[in-house]
Amino acid sequence: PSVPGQSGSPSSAEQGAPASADRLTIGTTADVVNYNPLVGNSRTDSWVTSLMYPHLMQMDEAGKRTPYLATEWSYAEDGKSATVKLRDDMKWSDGKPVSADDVVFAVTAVQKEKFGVVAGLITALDEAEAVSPTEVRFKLSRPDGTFLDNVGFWLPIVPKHVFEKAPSVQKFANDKDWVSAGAYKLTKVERGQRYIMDRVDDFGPGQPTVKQVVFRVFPDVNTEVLALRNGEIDMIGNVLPPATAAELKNDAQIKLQEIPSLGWAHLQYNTKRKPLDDVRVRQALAHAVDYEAIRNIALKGFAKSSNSSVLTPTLPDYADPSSKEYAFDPEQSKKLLAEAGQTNLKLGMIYDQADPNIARWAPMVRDAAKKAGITIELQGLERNTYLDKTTKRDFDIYAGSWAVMDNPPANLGLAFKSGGFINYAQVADPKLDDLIDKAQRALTVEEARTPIQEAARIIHDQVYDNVLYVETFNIAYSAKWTGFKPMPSELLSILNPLSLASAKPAG
Amino acid sequence: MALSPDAAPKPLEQRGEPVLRATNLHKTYRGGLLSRGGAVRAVAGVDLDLHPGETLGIVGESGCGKSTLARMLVGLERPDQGEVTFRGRPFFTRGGVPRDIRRRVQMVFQDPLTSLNPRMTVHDIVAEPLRVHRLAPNSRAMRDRVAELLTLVGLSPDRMSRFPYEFSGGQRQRIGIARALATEPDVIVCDEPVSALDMSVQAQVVNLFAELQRTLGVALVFIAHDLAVVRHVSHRVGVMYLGRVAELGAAADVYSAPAHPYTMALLSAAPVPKPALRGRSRIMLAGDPPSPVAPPPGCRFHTRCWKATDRCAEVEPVLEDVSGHYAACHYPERPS
Amino acid sequence: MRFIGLRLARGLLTLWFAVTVTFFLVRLLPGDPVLAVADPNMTEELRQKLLADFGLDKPLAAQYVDYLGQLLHGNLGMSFRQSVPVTTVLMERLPWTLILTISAMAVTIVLGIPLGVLAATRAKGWLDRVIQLTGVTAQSLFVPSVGIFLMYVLGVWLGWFPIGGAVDLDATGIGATVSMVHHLVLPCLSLVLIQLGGYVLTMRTTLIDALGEDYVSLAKAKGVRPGKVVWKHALRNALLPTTTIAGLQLGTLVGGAVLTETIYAYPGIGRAIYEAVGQLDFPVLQGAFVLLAAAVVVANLITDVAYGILDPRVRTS
Amino acid sequence: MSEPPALEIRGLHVTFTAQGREIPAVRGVDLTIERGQTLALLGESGSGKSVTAKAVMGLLDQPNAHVRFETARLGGRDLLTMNAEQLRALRGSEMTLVFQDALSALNPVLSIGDQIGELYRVHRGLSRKEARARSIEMLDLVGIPAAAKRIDDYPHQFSGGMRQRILVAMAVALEPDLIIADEPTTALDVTVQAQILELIDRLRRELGTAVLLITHDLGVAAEVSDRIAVMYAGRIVERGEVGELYDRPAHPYTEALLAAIPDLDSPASELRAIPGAPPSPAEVPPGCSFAPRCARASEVCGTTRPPLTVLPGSDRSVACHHAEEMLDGALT
Amino acid sequence: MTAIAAELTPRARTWSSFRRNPLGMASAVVLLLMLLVAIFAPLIAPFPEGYGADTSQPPSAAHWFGTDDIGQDVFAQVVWGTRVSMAVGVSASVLAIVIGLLIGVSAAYFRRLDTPLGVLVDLSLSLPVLPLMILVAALAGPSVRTLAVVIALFSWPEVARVVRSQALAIVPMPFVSAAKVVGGSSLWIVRKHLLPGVVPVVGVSVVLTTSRAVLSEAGLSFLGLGDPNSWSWGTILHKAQQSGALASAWWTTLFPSLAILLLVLSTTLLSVAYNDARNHRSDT
Ligand SMILES: Nc1ncnc2c1ncn2[C@@H]1O[C@H](COP(=O)(O)OP(=O)(O)OP(=O)(O)O)[C@@H](O)[C@H]1O
Ligand SMILES: Nc1ncnc2c1ncn2[C@@H]1O[C@H](COP(=O)(O)OP(=O)(O)OP(=O)(O)O)[C@@H](O)[C@H]1O
Ligand SMILES: [Mg+2]
Ligand SMILES: [Mg+2]
Repeated sequence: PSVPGQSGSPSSAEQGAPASADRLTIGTTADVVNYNPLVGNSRTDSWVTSLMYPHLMQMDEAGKRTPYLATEWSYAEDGKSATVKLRDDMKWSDGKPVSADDVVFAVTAVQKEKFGVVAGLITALDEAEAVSPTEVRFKLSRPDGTFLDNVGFWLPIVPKHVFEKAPSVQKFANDKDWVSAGAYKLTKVERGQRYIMDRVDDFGPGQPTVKQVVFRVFPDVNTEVLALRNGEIDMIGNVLPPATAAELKNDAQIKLQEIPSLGWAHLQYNTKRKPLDDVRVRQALAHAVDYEAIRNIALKGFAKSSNSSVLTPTLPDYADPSSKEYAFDPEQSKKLLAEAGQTNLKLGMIYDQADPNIARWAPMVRDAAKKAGITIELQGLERNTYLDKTTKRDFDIYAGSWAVMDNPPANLGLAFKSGGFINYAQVADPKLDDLIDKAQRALTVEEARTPIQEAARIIHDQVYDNVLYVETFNIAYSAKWTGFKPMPSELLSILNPLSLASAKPAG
Repeated sequence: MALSPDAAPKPLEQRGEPVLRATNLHKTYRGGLLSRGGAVRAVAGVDLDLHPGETLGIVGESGCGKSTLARMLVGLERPDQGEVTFRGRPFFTRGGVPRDIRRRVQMVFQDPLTSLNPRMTVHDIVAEPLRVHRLAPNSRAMRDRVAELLTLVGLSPDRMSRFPYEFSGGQRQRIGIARALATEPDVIVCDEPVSALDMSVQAQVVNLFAELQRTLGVALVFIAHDLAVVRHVSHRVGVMYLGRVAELGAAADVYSAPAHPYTMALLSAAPVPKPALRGRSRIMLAGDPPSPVAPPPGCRFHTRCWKATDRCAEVEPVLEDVSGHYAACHYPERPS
Repeated sequence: MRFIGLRLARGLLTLWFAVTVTFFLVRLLPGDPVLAVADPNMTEELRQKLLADFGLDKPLAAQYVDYLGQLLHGNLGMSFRQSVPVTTVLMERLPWTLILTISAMAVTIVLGIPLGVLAATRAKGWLDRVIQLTGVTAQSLFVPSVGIFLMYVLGVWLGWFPIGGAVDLDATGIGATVSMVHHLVLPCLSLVLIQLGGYVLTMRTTLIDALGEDYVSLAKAKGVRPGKVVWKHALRNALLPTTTIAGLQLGTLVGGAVLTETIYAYPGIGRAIYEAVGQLDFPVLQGAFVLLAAAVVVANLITDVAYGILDPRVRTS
Repeated sequence: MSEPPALEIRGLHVTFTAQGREIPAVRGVDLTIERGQTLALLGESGSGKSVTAKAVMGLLDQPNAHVRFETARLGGRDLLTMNAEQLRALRGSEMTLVFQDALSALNPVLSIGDQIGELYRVHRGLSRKEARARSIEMLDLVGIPAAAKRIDDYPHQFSGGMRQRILVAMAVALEPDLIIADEPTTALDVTVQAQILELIDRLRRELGTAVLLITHDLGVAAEVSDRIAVMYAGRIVERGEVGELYDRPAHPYTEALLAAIPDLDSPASELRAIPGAPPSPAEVPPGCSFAPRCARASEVCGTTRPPLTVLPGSDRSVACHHAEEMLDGALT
Repeated sequence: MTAIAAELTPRARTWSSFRRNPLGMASAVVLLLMLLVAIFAPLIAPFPEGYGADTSQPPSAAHWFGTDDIGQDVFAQVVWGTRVSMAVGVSASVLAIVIGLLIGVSAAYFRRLDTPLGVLVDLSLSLPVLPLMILVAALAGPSVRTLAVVIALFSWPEVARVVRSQALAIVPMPFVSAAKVVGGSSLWIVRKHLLPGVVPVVGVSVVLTTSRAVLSEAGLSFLGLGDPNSWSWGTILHKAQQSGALASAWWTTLFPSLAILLLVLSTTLLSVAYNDARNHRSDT
């Protein structure tokens, strides 16, 4: 913690004047861009707003939904409606209770104005209504077993009486006089420097230990690490680059928390482009990647194999143990290419240069492919160009990663159904579409498992997606702290509201 | 003394057709868009004739517009008003100065070093006009011609591949003269060609000019501030003051019987290298020459003139015949 | 009068030029600004609506005219991403940038002048060479490397200075000022290092030239003490070119400290620009450039005033 | 009785090093100026006149200049035994300098009052106010109109002639023993030049100061000086009383110079030019420096340098092997 | 005159006083060495690609400059980085100089163009360069060519200013008037008199613009706008920055930084020495 006069003698910090519960300082590399939780989508946005605005549900380590504002939830028999019961002990900071009206307001605003992450996930929603102050009913146009999970986890609940005054909820900046209901309230902002959040004493689910959480902005991760080592911050919110994690592992002052990813890193082949429309070519490419090396060298071992399956081990409910990773086998690759009648295959690969991991392994993909006689030209792009090319499907090979794929039926729908929003590979496979639809209609995991595993197998065999690894994230914090509750994904990690609420000084 | 102030300027001399004639030349320098300060009236109404084979000397104090006049006479500067003609043909046409006139009117500059490009050899410098006007069919002929020109000005041709800084001041000025002669001009305008030279070398160059004129018959405009030098080389002399000609006439007349008070002051102030003449009575002018930015009204010399009357401050005198030569003064000195 | 008018016209021209150049550059940026705001999962209809909201559906020329019109009213528009006025976004950053640049400039000048004098008065001696070499070396340093080095040594090892940031959270009153200075030292030092060489070298050459002038000889011939010859007679003349450089630098430094601000986590304008590029936040980007252009104009005016104070030839005509 | 001369210099040598080469710019110059007298140092460009002046003033303090005197006395005081501080105290008060180009010699950023007043403040320790009052007096003395009003003006606000007057004012302000005027009028028009020379001469008469007037203009030297010293290639080749020297030059160089001047009264068709050019100071021929251009040069001139010797029966000195012949020739 | 003829030519004088400046000579030697390294990079070290088993190793006999976090040899990266960094530097500066020369000379010679061009140069000089470079680099996409063009695009005004002021000193020279009197056209004068006259300052400009270009390249690469397919010093630093190893794996930072320092330092010293040598006034 930075206290005047103390920063001058970090030795005192190092020799471990024990952390006080007064303040937890967290480093982040970016500013809050937008305080409107329905709009803001950067990491810092999510961290800050998720401490301020409750969601219906949280997630446990295995990705399963746990109660937060909602206490119970269920679908009707026919799957055409869903009900959520709310707890009654949460209050907005201006004293008004958090009620079903707020939930209805939030979801309706998103549905009407169609913005943010949530809009794409609630296409099945017809109408939401408050049955009572503590109960919401969602009417659905079709059975959708992913609806509650999605809305429950992703939708921030905002105070209707504040947000409804804005002509457009989406344009509402929400940049001052915040009315919030989370474990912490935002009290002071010094842009470019820090965000100060104070504990809410009568927070329904239980009072947090730490009085104050401060997010400090460090645009450069190197500086951030120095600040952590110097005791100026207690935690680095963003994921450490693997090399740094390996380095910090030996530092007794610092603890690393491993966090599984809910997403995966992958290569996608544009199936609408010749010769990538030929499955043999895609398979050849899949055999021309040295998966082990990427995981061990580029990620320093902080990655797991997903056995080339889109059902990752992070979600054990869905994972398919029978899936096998493509072997790195240039000879096989050559053979497949020969079968497909391809010689001198030359392809471009786009990726976001600002993503440190991908920037690391992209050359490794290129170099491995060379062994199979495939020339891959790297197109490391500035982020916006990369996004633009991606949405326009203007690439041969796309290298990237998905951050949070927490609900396979829903996510695979977006990613692999014909016309899906993030169907970058432009997959159009009627059989796959059917299977995913079936899984989405299923109202329980058990019911969804079989069709979704079948779909994953097709994706594997057809190489609609070449999953490279599931990253193990490392979050670093000072050994002076303890009590964090890790959750999967870098978005939640140990920075989720429940974790911060339970953090406390060690010893 | 009863001259009407509005008497029209008469033609200065009728000795056949002049090679170069300047009528009513005006030049005002205005500051650029972003600079401050007023407009400098460098030349304000000058008429001159130059006859074939003669030397016209121009004297005057610094800043009186001698160089500006010279630059207009060779077409380096376009007059704001008035005209320069070469054998009756106007200098400035819409397409610039016609090439053949360009060839016929050349110039020698004051500073022999800066008027020669330090990065060019003597050969290249002297050959530049030949190249520009394509006067030599091939490089051999060019070399021969350059050698000829160098010999003409008294330089040894075998040093033509040297650079200007390897020559002394007098020699550099000879190179400049050789360049001016390259196009076989009818007129050479010399702007203070000897002022930058050492006194021991000055005479060499003055002699060279005299000789060239004798042998080549070229007409010279010879500008200098040294009265003695001008007297030495000129047939006729013009005295300039603040952008105007104060007096103009045959050298002998102007020097022996100056009509304009300024000419008298100038002659009297010039130091004479004769200690014996030290005690002589001299005319000491008061004050400094006025600024050309704001020249005095009326006669420009009236602020320093001991003869000045109210009339001088109001009416600008024009050049008028005063016993054989011309002076712009309301009260010219006439030989008694 | 005419002169002041010209200066003002020139200032306006500078502003207009910067605005125009950046306006079109910004609009040429690849990528879809709407995409940066909303999810990729949006319908075309929604996209069009957003474009219209941002005023991006009109032809470029119309957008440009609109922008200039708004600018005349002092309106820099609304940030796409933050839904707040651009002025708000920038005004939070500007003070820090000013603190950083002005302090760096001040320190540079205060150090640069004596060092330049020292080098010039001992021209070609060993001290001169040491000063020159040091200046040039400092100027050739790569900011991020130096930044990390300084923070590691002076921050982590020795613990003298904090790592990054601009001021401590709990500092109040005089403590806040102390803390600000404390945080300022390292980034300021970095900037000083890379600028100092330029000043010292210019100072040195102009002073050497000035020392060779006749008026310096005359001062010596009048029996003026050697120190006074340098400080009173030569220095003021030599300061003129240095003033020009300082003016140019002050103007561009405001936006030029991107690397320094990044590595030292200093909340300045340069960093905001870099972020706005990443977020395709056109209004913020453009607003920032307007601000920088204004900074240049102001710096030019300051230079003019300084010139007037130093050079009576300017003052009295 | 015999008052010490205002300035007495013997054996002045100045050598510069540039590009690793030695340039002997001044090679053994002797000068003596009596009080109230004007000595004109004549010579063409590069002959070492300014260097001599600067050496006397002690302004050649740059590392590449090597200055050596055998004797240097100012009004009887031995300059060679003085330390730097004592010498500095003499500069500006006992010996002063008037530069050629007044615009570059005046500091453009300091007011005239400041620059003149500095003298009183440095040497007399006067207050700012007193110094200012005295400065105004000096401006009045040299004929600047409305001196009190113009005292705070800057150099660029004055005309060329006025600037030169200001330089003269600074030179005479503290009534020095010696004024060195290095081509004080070359940049000026003849009409203004006459004024300035007149001014210097008047002040010399009134204050009894000695003047070392450096010029390359034979006319100027003839107009104002009592004695003349002619320099050629770093040496004095002839020295004597002005009238005598102009009438009967004893050195061929002097003679040639005088002959090369066009005469207003007799515009002869041909000037008598001196062939060749002065030698570069870096490479002076052995023997007499003028020998390569001299019509009278004999073999001895090319090998043996003629020393500066006093002509018998006069106070003239000349450095020429053929001086006797010359004078004889002039007589006949 | 023999005495005068024996004087050194300006060029010889410049050279002789340059030779006696140890810093200048040392800089020239360093630059030459770097140039050789750039040219013969393939002979010195293999192109750094693939990955190695020894990751993040400090300098050793096997890896003089250590290895980075995927086990590539930093020495090889720096060697190959010399190539790209110098190529970007030189090509950017050549481009900047061509533009600057054109504009500077035109502004000085054609009076009517002077005001508009002068204003253009002044305005361009007052643009915030690095932010604009970021903008344009983002716009054009990262590649070595883009970098060179972007850097040139924002470096020419400086060159133009220097060229213009030098050319402005030449235009009023009597020898230019002489060429006009003799009949030379504008093109002739520009070609024969102005261009050769500004070449010396352009020489200095080349050196300075190159060093500035190298720093700009490093800055842009560091911010992630560099060319991912080639190694420049900025790219090495960018990768070190991305891996969070700037402070810990010091060798990945130090050596490319030193290379930048060395190049920029020696170019600057070279131009200072050259200017000093050319300015004969300073040693007479
Ligand atoms: N290009 C120019 N721009 C502005 N003013 C000029 C320019 N050329 C000359 N002048 C001004 O015009 C006036 C006349 O100048 P000019 O050079 O013709 O005088 P001059 O008689 O040749 O003087 P000098 O004896 O000093 O050479 C001067 O006041 C000068 O300052
Ligand atoms: N600082 C210096 N370094 C090297 N050489 C010098 C220096 N000052 C003067 N010289 C040389 O000394 C010689 C004499 O110079 P000086 O200035 O005394 O000549 P001058 O007689 O005053 O000529 P001018 O009439 O041109 O003023 C010249 O050749 C000059 O090149
Ligand atoms: Mg002139
Ligand atoms: Mg001199």
